[in-house]
Amino acid sequence: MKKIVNDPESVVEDMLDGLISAHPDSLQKLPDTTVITRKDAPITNKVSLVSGGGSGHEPAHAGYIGNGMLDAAVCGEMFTSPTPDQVLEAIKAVDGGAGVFLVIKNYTGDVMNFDMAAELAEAEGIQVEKVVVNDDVAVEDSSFTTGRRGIAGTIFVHKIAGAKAAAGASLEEVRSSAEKAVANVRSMGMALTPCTVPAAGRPSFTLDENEMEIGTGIHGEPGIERKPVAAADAIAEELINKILEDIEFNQGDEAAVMINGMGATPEMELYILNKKVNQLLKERGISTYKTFVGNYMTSLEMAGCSVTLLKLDKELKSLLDAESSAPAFRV
Amino acid sequence: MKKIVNDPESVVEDMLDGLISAHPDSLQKLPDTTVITRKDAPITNKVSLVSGGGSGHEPAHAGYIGNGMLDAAVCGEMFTSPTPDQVLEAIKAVDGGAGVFLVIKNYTGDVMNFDMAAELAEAEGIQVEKVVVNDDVAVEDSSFTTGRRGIAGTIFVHKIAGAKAAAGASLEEVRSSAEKAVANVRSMGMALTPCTVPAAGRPSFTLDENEMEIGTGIHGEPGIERKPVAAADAIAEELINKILEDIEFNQGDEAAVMINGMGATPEMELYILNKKVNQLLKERGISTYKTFVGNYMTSLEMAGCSVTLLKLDKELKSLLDAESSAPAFRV
Amino acid sequence: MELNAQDIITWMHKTNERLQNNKDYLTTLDQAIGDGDHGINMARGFKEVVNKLDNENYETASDALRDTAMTVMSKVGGASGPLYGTAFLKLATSLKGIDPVDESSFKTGLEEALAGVKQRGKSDQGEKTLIDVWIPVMELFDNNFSPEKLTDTAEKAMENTKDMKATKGRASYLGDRSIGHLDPGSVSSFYLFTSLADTVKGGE
Amino acid sequence: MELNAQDIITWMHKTNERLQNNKDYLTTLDQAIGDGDHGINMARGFKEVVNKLDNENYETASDALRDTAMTVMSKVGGASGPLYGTAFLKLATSLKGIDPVDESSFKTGLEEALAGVKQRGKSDQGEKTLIDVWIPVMELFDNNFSPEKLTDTAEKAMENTKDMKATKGRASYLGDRSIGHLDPGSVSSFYLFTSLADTVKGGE
Ligand SMILES: Nc1ncnc2c1ncn2[C@@H]1O[C@H](COP(=O)(O)OP(=O)(O)O)[C@@H](O)[C@H]1O
Ligand SMILES: Nc1ncnc2c1ncn2[C@@H]1O[C@H](COP(=O)(O)OP(=O)(O)O)[C@@H](O)[C@H]1O
Ligand SMILES: [Mg+2]
Ligand SMILES: [Mg+2]
Ligand SMILES: [Mg+2]
Ligand SMILES: [Mg+2]
Repeated sequence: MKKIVNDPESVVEDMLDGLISAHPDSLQKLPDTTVITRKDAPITNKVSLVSGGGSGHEPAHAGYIGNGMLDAAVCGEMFTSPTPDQVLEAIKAVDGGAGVFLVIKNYTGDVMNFDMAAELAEAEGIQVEKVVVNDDVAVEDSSFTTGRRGIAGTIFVHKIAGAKAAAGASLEEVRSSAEKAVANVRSMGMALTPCTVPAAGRPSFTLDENEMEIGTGIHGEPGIERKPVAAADAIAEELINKILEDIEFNQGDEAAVMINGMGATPEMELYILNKKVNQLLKERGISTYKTFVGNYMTSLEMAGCSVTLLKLDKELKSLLDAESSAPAFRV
Repeated sequence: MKKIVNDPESVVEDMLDGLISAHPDSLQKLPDTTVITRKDAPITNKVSLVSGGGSGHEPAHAGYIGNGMLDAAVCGEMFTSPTPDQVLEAIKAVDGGAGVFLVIKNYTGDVMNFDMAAELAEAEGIQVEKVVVNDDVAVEDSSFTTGRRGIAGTIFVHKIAGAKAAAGASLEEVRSSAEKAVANVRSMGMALTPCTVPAAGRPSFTLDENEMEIGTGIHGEPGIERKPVAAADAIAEELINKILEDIEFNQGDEAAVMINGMGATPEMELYILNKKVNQLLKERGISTYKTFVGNYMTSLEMAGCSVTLLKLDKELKSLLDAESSAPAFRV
Repeated sequence: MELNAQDIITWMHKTNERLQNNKDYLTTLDQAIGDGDHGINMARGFKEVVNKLDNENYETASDALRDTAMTVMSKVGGASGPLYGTAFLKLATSLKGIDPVDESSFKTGLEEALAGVKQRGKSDQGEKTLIDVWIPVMELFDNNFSPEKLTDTAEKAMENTKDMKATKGRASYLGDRSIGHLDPGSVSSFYLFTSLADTVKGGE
Repeated sequence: MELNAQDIITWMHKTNERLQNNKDYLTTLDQAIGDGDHGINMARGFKEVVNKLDNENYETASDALRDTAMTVMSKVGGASGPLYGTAFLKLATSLKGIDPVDESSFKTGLEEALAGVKQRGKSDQGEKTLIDVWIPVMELFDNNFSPEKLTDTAEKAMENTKDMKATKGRASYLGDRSIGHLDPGSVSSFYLFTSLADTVKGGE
C-alpha cells in the first residue's frame, strides 16, 4: 500500500482539514464533527439538501456542496456510513425553516443511519424528507433483499434535487423531482484493479494482470463476473447493454450520460470509452443531451469506470441545466 | 498493462473523438488533425491562445479550452510533442486578426515544433508570440542545458494569459503578463508508481513496494532521489522547501497554490497533502490566496503529485480571478 | 447468572480485547463478502466504549449499557453501528430499574434487543446476519444457561452462517456466492457473547 | 559512391526495417534516460516515409529526400521529428539539381544538415545527441569513404555516446546519471547510416 497519508486512522480528519484550507470562503466544517456545510448555511426558506456516506469516494460528497446542489455532506469513516449523530448535526446546521432533504445511497448502513437521524431531527421539530438512490444494475433488484446499490447516479440526483430546491420548491416538490430522477437513472461499473483502505493496509480483492471484473461495487464489493480485460468498445457495449436491459428507452428519448472514473483511470481512457458509448446510444436511437466525463464517484485508487444514464424529460433537463457552483459539478 | 483502450496505436484519435462527443457544443476537432479548438473560433480581434504537447496529461490541454483560457490545444501522440504542421493548423484556425500566443512547455521537442510552426505562421502573415514555461524545480536551471521543464504551473500560465487576452489586451501585453506568470511560478513533483504508455506496453520505470521518487517528470523522466515512502507531511515539506529554495517569498506575499494529482492519486490524498502545505506556507508568512486541488496535469495512471506556487501581485490576482468557462478550470 | 454495572464494564472490556485482537480477521471476512471495514468499525467503536465506561461511574447495568449503546451508535458507523447500537439501547431500556440483572430479565432484554434489530435492519432469521447468532443465544437464557453453553451456542450459530445465503446487508449483493463464507457480524457477535460467558464465569 | 532517387528510397526502406525491428530496443533506451517514445516515434514516422516514397515517382535524390523530410517532420514528433526533418530538408535543398549525387556533394549536404540540426537544437558536439553520430559520419565522406567504414564509424560514434554526459534533450535532466547509457537518437542515427552503407553496397 503506497499512499500520501500520515496516520491511516486519521485520513478522514486530515482530508477534511485540507479541504477546508482549500475552500475557506465557501465551505466550513462543523466543530467536532465530520460534517461539511456551505459557509452561508442555513439559507432561509430554501429546502436544504444533505447527502453523505463513507469517505473514499471523493469528490463525493463534499465536492457537490454549492449553490444549486448540496448544503451539507456528512463524511463517514473510510467506506463506512456516517453515524446518526453526525447526520443530525448536518440537518440541524442547514435547516433554513423549509425542511431538509436527504439523499441516501441504498446501503443498509446508510439507510439505517440516515433514517435514525431523520427520526431524531423530526423529534426536534425539523421537517425531513428523503430519497434512496439505487442505480447500480449490477445488483438484482428484489424486494426480498437489500436491492440495488447507489453509485454514480447519485450525483445526478444531487443535481436534480439541488436545482429544484434552489428554484424555491417545497420539500414535497423536491422529493418528487428527486424520486423521478431515481426512477430514471441507472449505472453499471467495472474494475481493472482493486483499492486499499488505508487502515486495512491491503486491497479488498485481487485481479490477475489481465483480468477485469464487471459489476464491482464502489467499496470493492465483488462484482458479477471476472474475465480477461476486453477492448474499450466491448466494455462499453457490456455496460450499456446491462443498463438498457433494466430501463426502457424509446426512439428519440434523451439521456444525460456520465462516464465516471473510479479514481486511477486516466481521463484518456474515459474519453475512449465515451466514444463508443455515444455511438451505441446513437445506434439505439437515444439522443445524448449532455455528457459528463471525469471522476465523480470514486473508490480511492481503484482503476475502472462506471457508465450512468439518466433518462430525461422536460423538467429533468431544465433542472440538469440549472446553475450549480459546486466545485465538482460546475454548471 | 491494464487499460480501457482499443488499438494502442489509436488512443489519441479515439480519445479526441470521445472528447468531441462529450462537448459537441463548445469544442471541435479540425478535420484530419489532432487539433481541438473552441467551436466559435476565431474570435475576431481577440488575441488567441494555443497550447499543446504530448497526450497523456489530460485534462491538459484540451480541457483548458474555453472563454478566458485557450482557443486551441494541439494534441501530440502519447508523451510526444505535436508536429509543426499540426501547430500551424491550430494557429491558422484561431487567429482572429489580433495575433496568436503560444504557451509552450520547456521540452526540446515542444520548443522546436512550436517554433517551427510559428515561423511558418509568420511566413503566412500571422503575428505570433510565445512564452516557454519552465516551472519544474526538480531540474537545475542552467543556460548550458535544456533548463527546467514545464509541468503543472503551465495551467496557471494558461489562466493568466487567457484572462489577459479575454480582457482585450494586445499580443504584446498578453506576452508580458504570461512572462510575469512564468517568472513567478514554480512546481515540484513526486511519484509513487510509474505509468505505461499504451504502445510501449510496459512502465517507463519501476519503484519498489515501499519506494517513492522525488522530482519525477510528467513523462516518467527519472527524478532526483528515491527513498522509502514518507508521510504526507514530510512529502509536503520536501516539495515546498525545494520550491522555496528557488523563488523568494517575503512575509505577507500572496500565492496561488495547486496540489496536482498525477492521475491515480485519490483526491483524499491530495487534500491530506494540502493540509500540510497550507500550514507550512502559513508558518513562512506566505498567504494563500487561492488553492486548486485536483488532476490538472497528469501522467496517465501515475500515482503521485506535484505542488505549484504562483507568487501573485495585483495584476496576477485579478487575472486569476477572471471568468473562465474551460471545463477543467471553471472560474 | 447476575449482572451488575461492573459486570457490564468487564463484559465490554473482554469484548473489546477480542475485537482488537481479531480486527484483521474480521476485516478479511468482510473483504470476502462485504467491504472490508467490519473489523475496523468494531475495533474503533469498542475502543471508545471502554474508554467511556472507564471514565464514568455507573450505578446500574442499564446505565452502563445505555452509554455503551450511545457510544456504539456514534462511533461504529456502517450497518453494524446502528444495529449493535439499537440492540444495546433496547437492552438498556428493558433492564431499567432491574439491578442486579437476573437471567430471566436478561432474556426479555435480549428479546427486545432482537426485535429492535429486526425492525431497524428489516431483517429476520436465516438472512446470514448477526441475528442468526442473537436468536439461539437469546433462547438459551432462563432455560438451561451456563457460560460454557453460551460460548458453544454462539460459536455454532456463527459457524452456521457459513452455509447460508445472504439476503440482507452487503453480502446479499453476492447472492449464492455468499455461501461458504462466515458472516462477519455473526463473528463479532460471537466475540460479544463468549466475552459475556467469560464475564459470568469470572476470573482473569 | 553515387546516389539516385531509387537509392534514397532503398535507403529509407532499409532504415525503416531496422527501426521497426528495433522499435522496442529504442523505446527501452529512451525509457532509461528519456520518456520512452523514441522507438515509437521513429517507427511511426518511417513507416509513413516509405509509404510516401512508394506512392510517388521521383526524378532526383533531392526530391525523394524532400518528401522524406516533410513526412518525418509531420509524423515523428517529439525532439527527433524536427531534428531529423531539418536534417533531411537541408540535405535535400543542398542536393537540389545534383543527380546522381556524388560523394563530395553528399558531404556538403551532410554539413548543411548538421548546421541545421545544431541551430534547431541549439546544440553541438559532445552533448550526447545524434549530432555525435552525424559529425564523424559527415567527416568520412569525400575522404576515405567505404560502406564498411561508414557502418564502423557510425557504430563507434553511437557507442561513444554511452560515456557522455547529456547536456541537451531530455536526458540532460539526469545530469551525471545520464552517463553509462546510449543516446537513443544516436542509435537511430546509426541505423540510418548503416542502412546507407547497405544501400551503397547494393545487394539484398
Ligand atoms: N439488515 C441487516 N440486519 C441485520 N444485520 C445486518 C444487516 N445488514 C448487515 N448486517 C450485519 O452487519 C454486518 C456488516 O457490518 P459492517 O461491515 O460494519 O457494515 P457495512 O456492511 O455497512 O460495511 C454484517 O456482517 C451483518 O451481520
Ligand atoms: N537539442 C538537441 N539537439 C540534437 N539532438 C537532440 C536534441 N534533443 C534531443 N535530441 C535527440 O533526440 C533524441 C530523442 O528523441 P525522441 O525521444 O524522439 O524525442 P523526445 O525527447 O521529445 O521524446 C535524443 O536521443 C537525442 O539524440
Ligand atoms: Mg462499510
Ligand atoms: Mg517524447
Ligand atoms: Mg463492512
Ligand atoms: Mg523520447
